[in-house]
Amino acid sequence: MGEDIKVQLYTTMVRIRTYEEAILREYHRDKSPVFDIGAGRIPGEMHLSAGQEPVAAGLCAHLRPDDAITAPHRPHHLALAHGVDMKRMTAEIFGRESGLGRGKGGHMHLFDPAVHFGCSGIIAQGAPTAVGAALAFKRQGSDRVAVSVVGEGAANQGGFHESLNLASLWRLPVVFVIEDNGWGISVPRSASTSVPSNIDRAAGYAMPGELVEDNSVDGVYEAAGRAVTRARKGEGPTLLEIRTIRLWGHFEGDAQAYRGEELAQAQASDPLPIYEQRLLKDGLLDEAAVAAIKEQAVNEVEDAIAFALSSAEPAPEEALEDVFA
Amino acid sequence: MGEDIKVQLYTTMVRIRTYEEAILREYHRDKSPVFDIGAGRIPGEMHLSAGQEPVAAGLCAHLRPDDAITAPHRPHHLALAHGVDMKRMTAEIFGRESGLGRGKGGHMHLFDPAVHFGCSGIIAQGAPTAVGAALAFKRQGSDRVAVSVVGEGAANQGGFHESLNLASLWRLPVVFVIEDNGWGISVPRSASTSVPSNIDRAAGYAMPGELVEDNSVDGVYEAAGRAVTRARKGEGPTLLEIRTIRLWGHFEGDAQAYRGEELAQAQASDPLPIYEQRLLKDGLLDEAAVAAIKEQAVNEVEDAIAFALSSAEPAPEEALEDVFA
Amino acid sequence: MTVTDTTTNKPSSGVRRLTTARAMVEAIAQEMERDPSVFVMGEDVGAYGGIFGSTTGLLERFGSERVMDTPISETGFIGAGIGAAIEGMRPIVELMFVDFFGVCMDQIYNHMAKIHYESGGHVKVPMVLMAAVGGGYSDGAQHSQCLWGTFAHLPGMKVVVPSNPADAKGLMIAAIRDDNPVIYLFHKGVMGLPWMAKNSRAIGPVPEEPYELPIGKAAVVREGRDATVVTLSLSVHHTLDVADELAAQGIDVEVIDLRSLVPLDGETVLASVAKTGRLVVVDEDYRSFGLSGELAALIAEHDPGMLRAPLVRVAVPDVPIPYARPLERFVLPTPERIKSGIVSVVGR
Amino acid sequence: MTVTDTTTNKPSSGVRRLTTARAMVEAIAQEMERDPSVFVMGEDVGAYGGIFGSTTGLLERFGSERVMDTPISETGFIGAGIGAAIEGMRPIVELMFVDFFGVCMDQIYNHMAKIHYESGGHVKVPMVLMAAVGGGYSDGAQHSQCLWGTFAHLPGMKVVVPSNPADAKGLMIAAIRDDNPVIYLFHKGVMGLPWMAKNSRAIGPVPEEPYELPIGKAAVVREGRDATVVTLSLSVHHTLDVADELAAQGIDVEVIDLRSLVPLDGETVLASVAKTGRLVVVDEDYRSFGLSGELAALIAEHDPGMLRAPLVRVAVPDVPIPYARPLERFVLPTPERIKSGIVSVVGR
Ligand SMILES: Cc1ncc(C[n+]2csc(CCOP(=O)(O)OP(=O)(O)O)c2C)c(N)n1
Ligand SMILES: Cc1ncc(C[n+]2csc(CCOP(=O)(O)OP(=O)(O)O)c2C)c(N)n1
Ligand SMILES: [Mg+2]
Ligand SMILES: [Mg+2]
Repeated sequence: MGEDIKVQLYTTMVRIRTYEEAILREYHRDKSPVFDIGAGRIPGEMHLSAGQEPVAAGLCAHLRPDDAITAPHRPHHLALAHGVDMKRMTAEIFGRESGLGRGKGGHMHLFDPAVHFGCSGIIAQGAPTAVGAALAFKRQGSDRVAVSVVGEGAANQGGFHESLNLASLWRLPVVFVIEDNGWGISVPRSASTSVPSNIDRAAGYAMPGELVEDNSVDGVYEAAGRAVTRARKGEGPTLLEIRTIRLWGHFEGDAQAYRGEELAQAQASDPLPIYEQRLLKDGLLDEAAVAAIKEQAVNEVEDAIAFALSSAEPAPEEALEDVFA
Repeated sequence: MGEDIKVQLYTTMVRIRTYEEAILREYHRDKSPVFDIGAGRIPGEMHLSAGQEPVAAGLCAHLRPDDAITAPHRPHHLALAHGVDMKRMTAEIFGRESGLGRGKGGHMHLFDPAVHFGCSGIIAQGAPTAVGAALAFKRQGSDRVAVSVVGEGAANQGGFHESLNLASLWRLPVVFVIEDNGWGISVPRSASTSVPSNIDRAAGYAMPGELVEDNSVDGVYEAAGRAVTRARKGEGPTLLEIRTIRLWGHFEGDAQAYRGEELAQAQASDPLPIYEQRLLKDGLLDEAAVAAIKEQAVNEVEDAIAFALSSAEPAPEEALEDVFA
Repeated sequence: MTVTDTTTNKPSSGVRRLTTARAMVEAIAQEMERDPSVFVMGEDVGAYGGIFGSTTGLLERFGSERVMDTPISETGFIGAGIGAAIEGMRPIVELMFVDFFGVCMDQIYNHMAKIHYESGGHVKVPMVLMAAVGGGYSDGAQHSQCLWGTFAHLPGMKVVVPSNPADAKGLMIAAIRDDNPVIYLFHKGVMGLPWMAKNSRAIGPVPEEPYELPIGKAAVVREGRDATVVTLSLSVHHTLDVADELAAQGIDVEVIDLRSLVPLDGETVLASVAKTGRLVVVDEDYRSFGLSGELAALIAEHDPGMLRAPLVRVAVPDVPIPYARPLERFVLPTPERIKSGIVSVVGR
Repeated sequence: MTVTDTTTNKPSSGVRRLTTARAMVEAIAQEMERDPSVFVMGEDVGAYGGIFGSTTGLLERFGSERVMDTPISETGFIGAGIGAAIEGMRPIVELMFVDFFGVCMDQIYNHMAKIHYESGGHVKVPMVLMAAVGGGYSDGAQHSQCLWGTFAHLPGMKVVVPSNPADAKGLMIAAIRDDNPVIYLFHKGVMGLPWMAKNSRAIGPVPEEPYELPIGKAAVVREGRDATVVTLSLSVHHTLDVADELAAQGIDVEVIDLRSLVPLDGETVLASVAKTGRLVVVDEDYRSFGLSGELAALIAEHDPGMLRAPLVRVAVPDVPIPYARPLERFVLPTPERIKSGIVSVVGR
């Protein structure tokens, strides 16, 4: 694993975190003193990915823009790491005409065909779509790969299992990634999953499974590299589980009373400062480089927000368009 | 395993086979020379269980009438072995007023609350119901057990996996039985299932799995005994897979062109004559006893058919009843 | 998003007022006290108290054996509810958003709703399946639907849709006691949630003792001569607001809150339309092949001449619910759309 | 249950006649020849040839890469169809019986039907989802439904329902070429299967060359003055038989075969009812909250005065489909029920 890569992974993580912090700020901006989910510049549910940056950064470093990825309801980190246009994505989140979905989708429904990115607010239901993308890639004779990312809660949804079986049976180029942040809203893994890790399920589909236990981006990078390579070589699917953390609430507004002690622990293991310290210590970065990376991220993110805010809202009647092609 | 039990298992298998042969006869009776699925005394799809008697006999020998069982679209062997009233079941299959469902259900929808038997024509969808019955039994403080039986094709349906996970998580008294007859209609196991045996999936739900490879009723009896005992003792669910054979078509009218060689092999391994020979050789039965058992079965079955035929058809307007309690 | 205590208040009059969410919880709790076979199951119904507050406080009161958090396995746990109901329990199962019905519909419509019939009436499935419905807060195409027409089209389940706290309590108790499967759909906008724009009628007087409201009886919530508006759920409140406004302009609107789609109280609708001769259906579900059509057929079968003006439908115009606020407002039955619907039906 | 060769025959006139099943297969095969991105996927579509003959012979001709048997994982493989469609393929996916929609509805209505909209039109999902519908041969409550109303209620998918061989071919080709998701529902009773009671019109002339029938145009299959019957699928044939019979009694019936529910050809219906003033809807789906309601609303919105007699609905009376023959016949729209519906609407 080269030094450049580490800086690149760090940069991606900073970019994601900077984005999520900005969206957090914009989301709550017009929602105080009283939190009203439907109010403000960004209305609706908002699932942010702070703490899960290592998954997106480590995974997407191996993907090409022509590889497909289906993300879950918590999609921003994956979208950004896979190269979704930040401006148009932000405009979508702000519900603007210039958004990826011309304001029709919203934050759970980001589609960018340029990089074959999609997501869904329905748990685990992106997995079959990734299988289908992989089927198309195989039939088309390409070496493109499809990735399905879901949470550990989602791994108990039947459609996920069907997808694992299909991908294995048809030896498709799919990488299944489970972001195990320990929670499905308020339900801890122990109350949702009958095995210690979903990797225990890989054998049930005759596919390799690999667990990354420490939410380290290097660990994700290496495991994902093996999985993507297998897929690209036509050797079939892999199941990866990454033990990660949900730094914030399930969605914004979630008081998280159910979390107790674990919340402080999670916050203490924020992967971003940990990785930053590592790279500083290893001499791959110095304070100036860190500052520059952060500044660049802030600029890009604030530009994207400015772009969104300067874009027009869709005209109401446009609601009637795009039902059929 | 006692000698009495073996004779009892044999008797159950004979009773089932006799029944299926009689239904086969009655089903085709008015469907020749031209096969019309909707014609005759017994119209509709007909999925018969010949060859799978060892599963029902070996399993149900451990069940009490207050244990619940959910069967799939191929339910007769399980219904009979679990003690469903043969007369009323037959009347249902003939669409009569005296049937279990007053003619509303038909052969895929046999419900006998007296022995907590139910079935469904939708693949794998009996599994969740069995989990729920087990949940009720546990909450009610009883030692009753619930059994879910599905085919190996059904084991690739998402709801089946959800059920395994729930039962394990909640440590419920469920026995999951997969009747692996090698075929889901025309699709062989190799084209539906990414692992050599579904038992490879048990570990994915932290439950014991046991494979009975030879379609022997003794093997089923012993494995099922262990599973039912575990469940009854509150030690949680078990997954059993029985390699069995489908002697006839998927449903009646299926020409089975897709089966090729395998069909003759299957017919050569009919479990009934094999077991009969064994018991004769071991001296547990003699020819007279065999004849008596068969005669009794024939009498019971023909009585049931006579009962059905002598029962009235439901009045048409009864179609409007029983939607709501 | 926890319902706080500010949602209960006793105004000086002494009448106790609850939010719809609290009224539902009270109904469930009273039935759980009365009948040990009643239990609750669903995603985040325990410590979280239900994403929309429908089970808040129940875990603390009844423990985790009777208030069970589930994995995200709707086919599994709704099926488990059916199995438990068959074996003597009375489960209340929550499907968090009705929009998720697609991952578990087989259990709902092929099993929950049909087993009683297929068994010739010998097996009962006494179960409540509750789910949140509705939009208006930019939750997008997969979290904003009503879909009651979908359930009402398929036989074997009752479909109950309360609009206010008192109805919510009485209908919940009736649903729990009913020997049939009941789909109970509560609109997020009538729950009185502290974190969502509140409707003024989302909090209201609720009797303390348990009581049943018969399933299948619509309520004439406002009498009027000039036009009948048949509606349900959150739209009842928008319609009442609009009716007040129009009264000032001399338009006298009768408003019917259906309260259930199955059974459908056709008599109450017909009696009203016989009087007014004009019908507006306000329906937050998709427009076509749904409630508004069924009401049109009810009238056309009875006497097409009853309608002295063309039917007006104020519904979601057969598009997925869009995210951006101006788009979503355009497709929802807002007060503005209801108003212009009524104005056009009375022809003034 | 294999379709045999007796189902193709060239009568002396030289016009080639096919069963509906063969017409569908021919359409699929011609499109597969033309466009390498078209492929077929589903349970038993390969060696078996489709339980209802909708894919017979395709495996032999195109191989197992383009005619794929699947596990019994409808969510998985329908979702895979969606993913493949997004990535440039044109899948034809078979759901064996429409009755199974409940195990995969989320993929159908929340994904297949909504992705184009959510993406602001940037992502296309050109896919055909075909399924067998209908009863009449005692297959019970879970294998006899039509359910087209369920799909038509939910936005984003076209819903096509052919009634005869020539339409089946033209609509299939149009569906495959359509850039939108199309639900294609074929009634078992119109397929011309050798093992099921045959309808005389299940075999008919079909042009050999590929052709498209525009989706959304109803056909007036019989002109008449006294009453309009709007129907689709197998019921078209029953209705035509009844119409012939009634003609002898001096009742002149106009029969409309809708051919698709989405888009719904309201113009053709309105034009006919404007002429006859009487409407019977014959619908093998459940009666309430479905097609018959939608047609009633169409008229009531346009001009309620068009109907000179009450609407008559001949549909499944909101009960699950029972198994026993007398029960099933009682709930299906049989010729007898259609006849008495028409007689009552014309008031003779
Ligand atoms: C089928 C379905 N069921 C339930 C939900 C509601 N829901 C949204 S997110 C969520 C928890 C998901 O947990 P997990 O998969 O672990 O992802 P995380 O939120 O932790 O990233 C639930 C239950 C849904 N969106 N879809
Ligand atoms: C959800 C669903 N999909 C498809 C079917 C159609 N179908 C009925 S039986 C069957 C094959 C079942 O195979 P298996 O589970 O192995 O049971 P077997 O018939 O071999 O006993 C199929 C595909 C169905 N009934 N339900
Ligand atoms: Mg999680
Ligand atoms: Mg099988």
